[in-house]
Amino acid sequence: MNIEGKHKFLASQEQIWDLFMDQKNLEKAIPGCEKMEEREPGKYDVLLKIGIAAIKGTYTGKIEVVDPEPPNRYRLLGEGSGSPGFVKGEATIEFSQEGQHTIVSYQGDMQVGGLIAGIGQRMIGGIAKMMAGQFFKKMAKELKSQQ
Amino acid sequence: MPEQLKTFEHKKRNWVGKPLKRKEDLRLLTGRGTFMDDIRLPDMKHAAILRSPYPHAWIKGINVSEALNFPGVRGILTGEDIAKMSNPFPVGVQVPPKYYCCAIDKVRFVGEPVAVVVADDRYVAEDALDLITVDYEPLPVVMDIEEAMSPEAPVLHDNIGSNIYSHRFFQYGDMDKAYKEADLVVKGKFHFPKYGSTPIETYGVIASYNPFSEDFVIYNNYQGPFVNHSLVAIALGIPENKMRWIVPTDIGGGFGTKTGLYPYIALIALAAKKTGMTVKWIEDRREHLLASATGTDRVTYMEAAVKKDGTILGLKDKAIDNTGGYIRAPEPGCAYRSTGNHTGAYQIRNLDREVLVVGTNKCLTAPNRGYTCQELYFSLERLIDLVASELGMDTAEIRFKNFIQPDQFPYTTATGGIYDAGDYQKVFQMALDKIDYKKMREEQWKAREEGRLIGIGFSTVVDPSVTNIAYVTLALPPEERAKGHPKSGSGEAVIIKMDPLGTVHVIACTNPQGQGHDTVISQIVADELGVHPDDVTVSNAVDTHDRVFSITTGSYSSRFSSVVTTAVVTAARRLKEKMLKIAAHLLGANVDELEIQEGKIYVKGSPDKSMQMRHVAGTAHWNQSALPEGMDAGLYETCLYTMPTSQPPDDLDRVNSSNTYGFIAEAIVVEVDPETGEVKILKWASVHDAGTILNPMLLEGQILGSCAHGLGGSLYEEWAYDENGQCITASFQDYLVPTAMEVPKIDIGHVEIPSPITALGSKGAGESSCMSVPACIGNAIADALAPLGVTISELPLSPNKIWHLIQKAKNHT
Amino acid sequence: MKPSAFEYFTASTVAEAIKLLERYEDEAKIIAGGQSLVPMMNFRVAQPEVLIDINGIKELDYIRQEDDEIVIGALTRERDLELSPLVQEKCPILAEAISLIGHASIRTRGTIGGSLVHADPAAEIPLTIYGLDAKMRVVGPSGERTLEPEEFFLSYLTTSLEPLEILVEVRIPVLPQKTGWSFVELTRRRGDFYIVAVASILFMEKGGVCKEARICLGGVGPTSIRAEEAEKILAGQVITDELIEKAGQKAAEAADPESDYHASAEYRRDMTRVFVKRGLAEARNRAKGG
Amino acid sequence: MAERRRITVKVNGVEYGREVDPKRLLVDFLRDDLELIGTHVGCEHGFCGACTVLLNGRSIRSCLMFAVQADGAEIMTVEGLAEDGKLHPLQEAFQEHHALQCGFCTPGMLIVTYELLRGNPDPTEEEVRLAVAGVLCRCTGYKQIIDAVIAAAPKMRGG
Repeated sequence: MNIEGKHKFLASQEQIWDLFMDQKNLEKAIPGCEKMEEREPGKYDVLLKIGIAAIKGTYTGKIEVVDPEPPNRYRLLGEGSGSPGFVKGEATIEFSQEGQHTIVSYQGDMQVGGLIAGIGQRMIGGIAKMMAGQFFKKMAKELKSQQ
Repeated sequence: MPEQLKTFEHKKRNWVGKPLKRKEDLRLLTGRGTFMDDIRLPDMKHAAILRSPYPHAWIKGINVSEALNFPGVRGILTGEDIAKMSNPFPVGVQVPPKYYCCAIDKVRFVGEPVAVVVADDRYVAEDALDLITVDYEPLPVVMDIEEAMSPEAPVLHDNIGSNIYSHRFFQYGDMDKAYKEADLVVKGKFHFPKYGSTPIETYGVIASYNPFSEDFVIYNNYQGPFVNHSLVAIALGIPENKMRWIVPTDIGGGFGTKTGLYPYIALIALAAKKTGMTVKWIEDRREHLLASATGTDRVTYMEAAVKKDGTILGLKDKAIDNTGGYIRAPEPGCAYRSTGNHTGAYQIRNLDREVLVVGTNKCLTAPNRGYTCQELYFSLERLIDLVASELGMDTAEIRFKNFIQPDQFPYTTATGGIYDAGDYQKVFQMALDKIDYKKMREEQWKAREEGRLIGIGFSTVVDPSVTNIAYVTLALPPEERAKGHPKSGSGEAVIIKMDPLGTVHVIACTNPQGQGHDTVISQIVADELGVHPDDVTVSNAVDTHDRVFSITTGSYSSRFSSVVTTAVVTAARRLKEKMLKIAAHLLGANVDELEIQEGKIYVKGSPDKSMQMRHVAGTAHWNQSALPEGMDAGLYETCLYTMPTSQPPDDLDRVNSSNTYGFIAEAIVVEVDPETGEVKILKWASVHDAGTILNPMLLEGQILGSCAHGLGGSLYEEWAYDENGQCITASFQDYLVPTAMEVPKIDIGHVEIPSPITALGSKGAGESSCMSVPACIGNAIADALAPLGVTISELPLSPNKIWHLIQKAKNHT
Repeated sequence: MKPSAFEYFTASTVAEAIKLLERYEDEAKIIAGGQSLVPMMNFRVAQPEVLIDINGIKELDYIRQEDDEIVIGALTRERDLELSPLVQEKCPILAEAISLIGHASIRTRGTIGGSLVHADPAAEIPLTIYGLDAKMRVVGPSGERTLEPEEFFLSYLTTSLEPLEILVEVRIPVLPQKTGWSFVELTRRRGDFYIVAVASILFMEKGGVCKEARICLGGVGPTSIRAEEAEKILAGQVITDELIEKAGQKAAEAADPESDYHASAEYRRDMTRVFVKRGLAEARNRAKGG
Repeated sequence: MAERRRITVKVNGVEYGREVDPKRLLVDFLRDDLELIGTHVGCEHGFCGACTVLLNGRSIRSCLMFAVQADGAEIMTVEGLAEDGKLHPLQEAFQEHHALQCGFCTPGMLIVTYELLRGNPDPTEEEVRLAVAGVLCRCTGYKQIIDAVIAAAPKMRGG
């Protein structure tokens, strides 16, 4: 399943790059992120409690930042598994300056496996998009709080 | 006429042919049926199965300790146990994959069993499943039939080395000659979807094991025993007689899905053996829609060598079936079952076939109502329409042009099928009349001028019944077959007895799922013995310890109305013969002087010399010394009837893959909404030759149900996967079984051309329109969309799919 | 599949329910009709530790008219609304839409409040009330507030209801006589979740002129969508086929669809156009008393 | 482990008092606790309708309700249709018209069509179709069921 989107931040590309490289921010912004520990540089162990309405699932997994090209792009790998099945994703995050704004765009592929995939196909795409949106909103909030 | 065609004379009958109400209904209407889940045994525990969320992965480890300590859990079974306790299931291909009843070290489709929890109740068992952790190492997946054959594709089974389970070439007649004589060659590529039977009752098993006698008792709702009683015994490494199968009187639908080997019989048996408890497992709907069985999806390349006048000289095709992560019995039957009727209703003497059976990371397969005839006829009947449009010929005319003629029966096909009887012209004409064909075409033209898309579709197909198990051996080339033991047969057994007080009792093992066998058996016996159907009790269930059965026994391939009926008639006639001998002896007359009327045996011409049949029965049981010299006491007769036409394949790979061959003419008129792609069925005529009609009400029920099932595969149902191998139709919310709102009115007609090789002239009718409807609807929609330049080569035709086809065509022009 | 274990409490008043919510917070889930929740629990995608059953709150089961509003208790069953003469007369579009939910035996249990709070993007009730100026009364520990659909629905299965709040009532203005309306939907089978649905309302004035139009789109976004640009095309106009055609095209631009197995985003967008067109034509006929 | 609850239900006119675990589905309660096995389970997610029963006079899917929620309710299952050893006219019509084959969906079919005819003694074919559409059947293609219901209507009006 393809996922893509973009978000506009009012800050310089370097600021936004740093924002996205900072584990504390990611920890706050990743939907349902309960715990995030850096195993080695750019490699994190995460515990996610993802809940939409009554649908809740706990996933343990990894997030990995690869091929960083500061301050322009990096690739994000993620995978997690839990009782509802598993999620696995890969996205390229790109940063570009537009006036005082920085555009962060992402494009990637996501897999959802197991229970949810079998019975929830009707909404998976939309909900993935919704959660990406939540992530960027929270990042914007972090940015504000730091400005 | 080939000498195997032992012919029966068919006389007028009292009860056979009447729309008798079913005996079965009284229990089913009042909630007194006995289905699998209704069986409760003392101290029964309940199993739940952990299933793989990955389509293809190594199992690196399983941790069950937390689940084992969960209150109420009685034991857990994993692949490790399975490997120790059982063998892979045998299957008739040259290099069989190692298919165990549970994944050992690798999973190959989403939903494959990985572990079994046995607990005090199903709720607890499912709680415990959540506590088992499995460490998977995901592997690349292969989902596409044709990609599965490419050398780059990930290989599912290392011991095979490729994803090809079975591969053969066949040549019948002289295709080169056909090409030389042909004016043109018309080609098509067709993709038949993966869809299933989804009976409303899912699978179920109850197993118990006695460690001292080492006996298994296994309740299940399988449509056999068929071959699978033996195959499960081999998998469990035990003699057949150490495994008693009992099938409850009622099965909540099967339609083929319950004739595929289901691994759960072995799996739950092993769970019972390991835990030492009686274990019940009832498949839930999600499990069913992930991992039960579907028909094969098939890609077919088919081409016809034709003359300008529409004569089809020959066919060449390459068909690739997909049996998913493994292959199991009765596969690779998918590729060979329809061999004898591969050229359908037409006089086609030349044929080149290539068949392949491949594996992908999808759910496994089993017969689905019409076992691969849907796949065959979707390509053959679509191709006939493509030929017609190439030649600018009417789609009805081209069929008449190529039909086998009434005076050609019995007709031996190029591939070895022996069509017993038929009049295809008459059946098809009735279908045409029912939709008022000429007028319909005029309306279609008018409608087109108004921008409305009306289409008329036909499919005229041979409806084979009573498979001859010989066809499975075609998976091996003749020289290989010669080395092994030949296979053939189609036998079904019944016992008929008359009790000491003169009531008639039939003991059958036909394992029905609602076809009304008990009612029809009593109709037949009533005619044979001159009694009332209510005086005939039929006990029909499977118990491998006390029923007479053979390897072919079961309710599949529409066997009842041809082979079981013949067994019933034969047994009843033997019983009657014995009674007449006794009566002749007691009345001091000759057998040929006697006749039976309303339960009385008379000496012709002297009505005073007579006796009640029940007195004959009484003598046979109560006064055994009065019987003729050397005659056995009592009144019991058994017949295990097999069709003489069930012979092994010959050295040219010709085989009579079925035994009776009915005929179906489907005619459907559709209107496609050009804006939404929705399909509305305006007219539907379904005309059948099922030979002598045994019970018109029951026959109509079989046809209507099969039409709805075929409609599902045409427009609604698909076992769908995403590109990563996830099954995305695991609930009835997304797997779309048609409801009463989707199934339109259907005008059913009958032409009775009796079969000479069955006792009553009846042919099979259970699989029926499921074979013809997908092709017919495909043809109708193709005809409707023809003005837009859209061609139809795949199913199901959802509005979304049709809309995209229309857009694509628009963008081309 | 069978549901996992949960603690079960019944509330017979709203206050009791809120108390229970305060005690268990997000471990708790309220069950009304349960026709969406129980399937999710049976599949074990929902495993609430505590279930608060509000079916005993009789005070929330009513349909009545107050001035020119239809006032509906959150626990009112869909079947009662569908069959209510008051709803059929004063807000027929709601009765029509509800008759298309699942099948009768689902509507027996399903409640209007449950459907709204579940916020399924392919559900009939949330879509219908978008065009009706409906108000949702919600009650929480700190009192009461009233929300309009645009405030109430946030996204897929997500509303602005606070964790301790309960929806208690829906208030819907009575539709004036001669109002044109229609509810049309595209489904695979009767009773399935729709692929696209359109609820149209045409408020008319003298001379067959449309005073104001409401066009609500379902199945083409995280929540239902008001096609406001399309509505403007019709406002103050005598509705012609040309205007309807235009409105359909405009509405399609407002759609924000996703693809799923049954329907691609492109298909959903174009079906938005088609069903707005068809829905408006039907609504116009009704307005004419046709 | 959630505490069990005492509930009382009247099923087919008979009152039952039982202790149930809150998570127990009503259909499992009927089949396993009360041993009324006429009601069947076909999907457990509310789509097939095989488990349909009447709850206080209206049809519901007993797989989408917990037994505890039925406390104090009156339930009718397929076992409640026939009275004093005589088939209900609807059951007779089902047999006359061959409206059942395997019989697995039949309990649900009988309940939804019984509900229909009680509320609407003279339904159109479309109305019958709508009611029947609430239950999935794989055997019959529905026609013979629809015929049976239409034929049963006058008999039910009569008696």
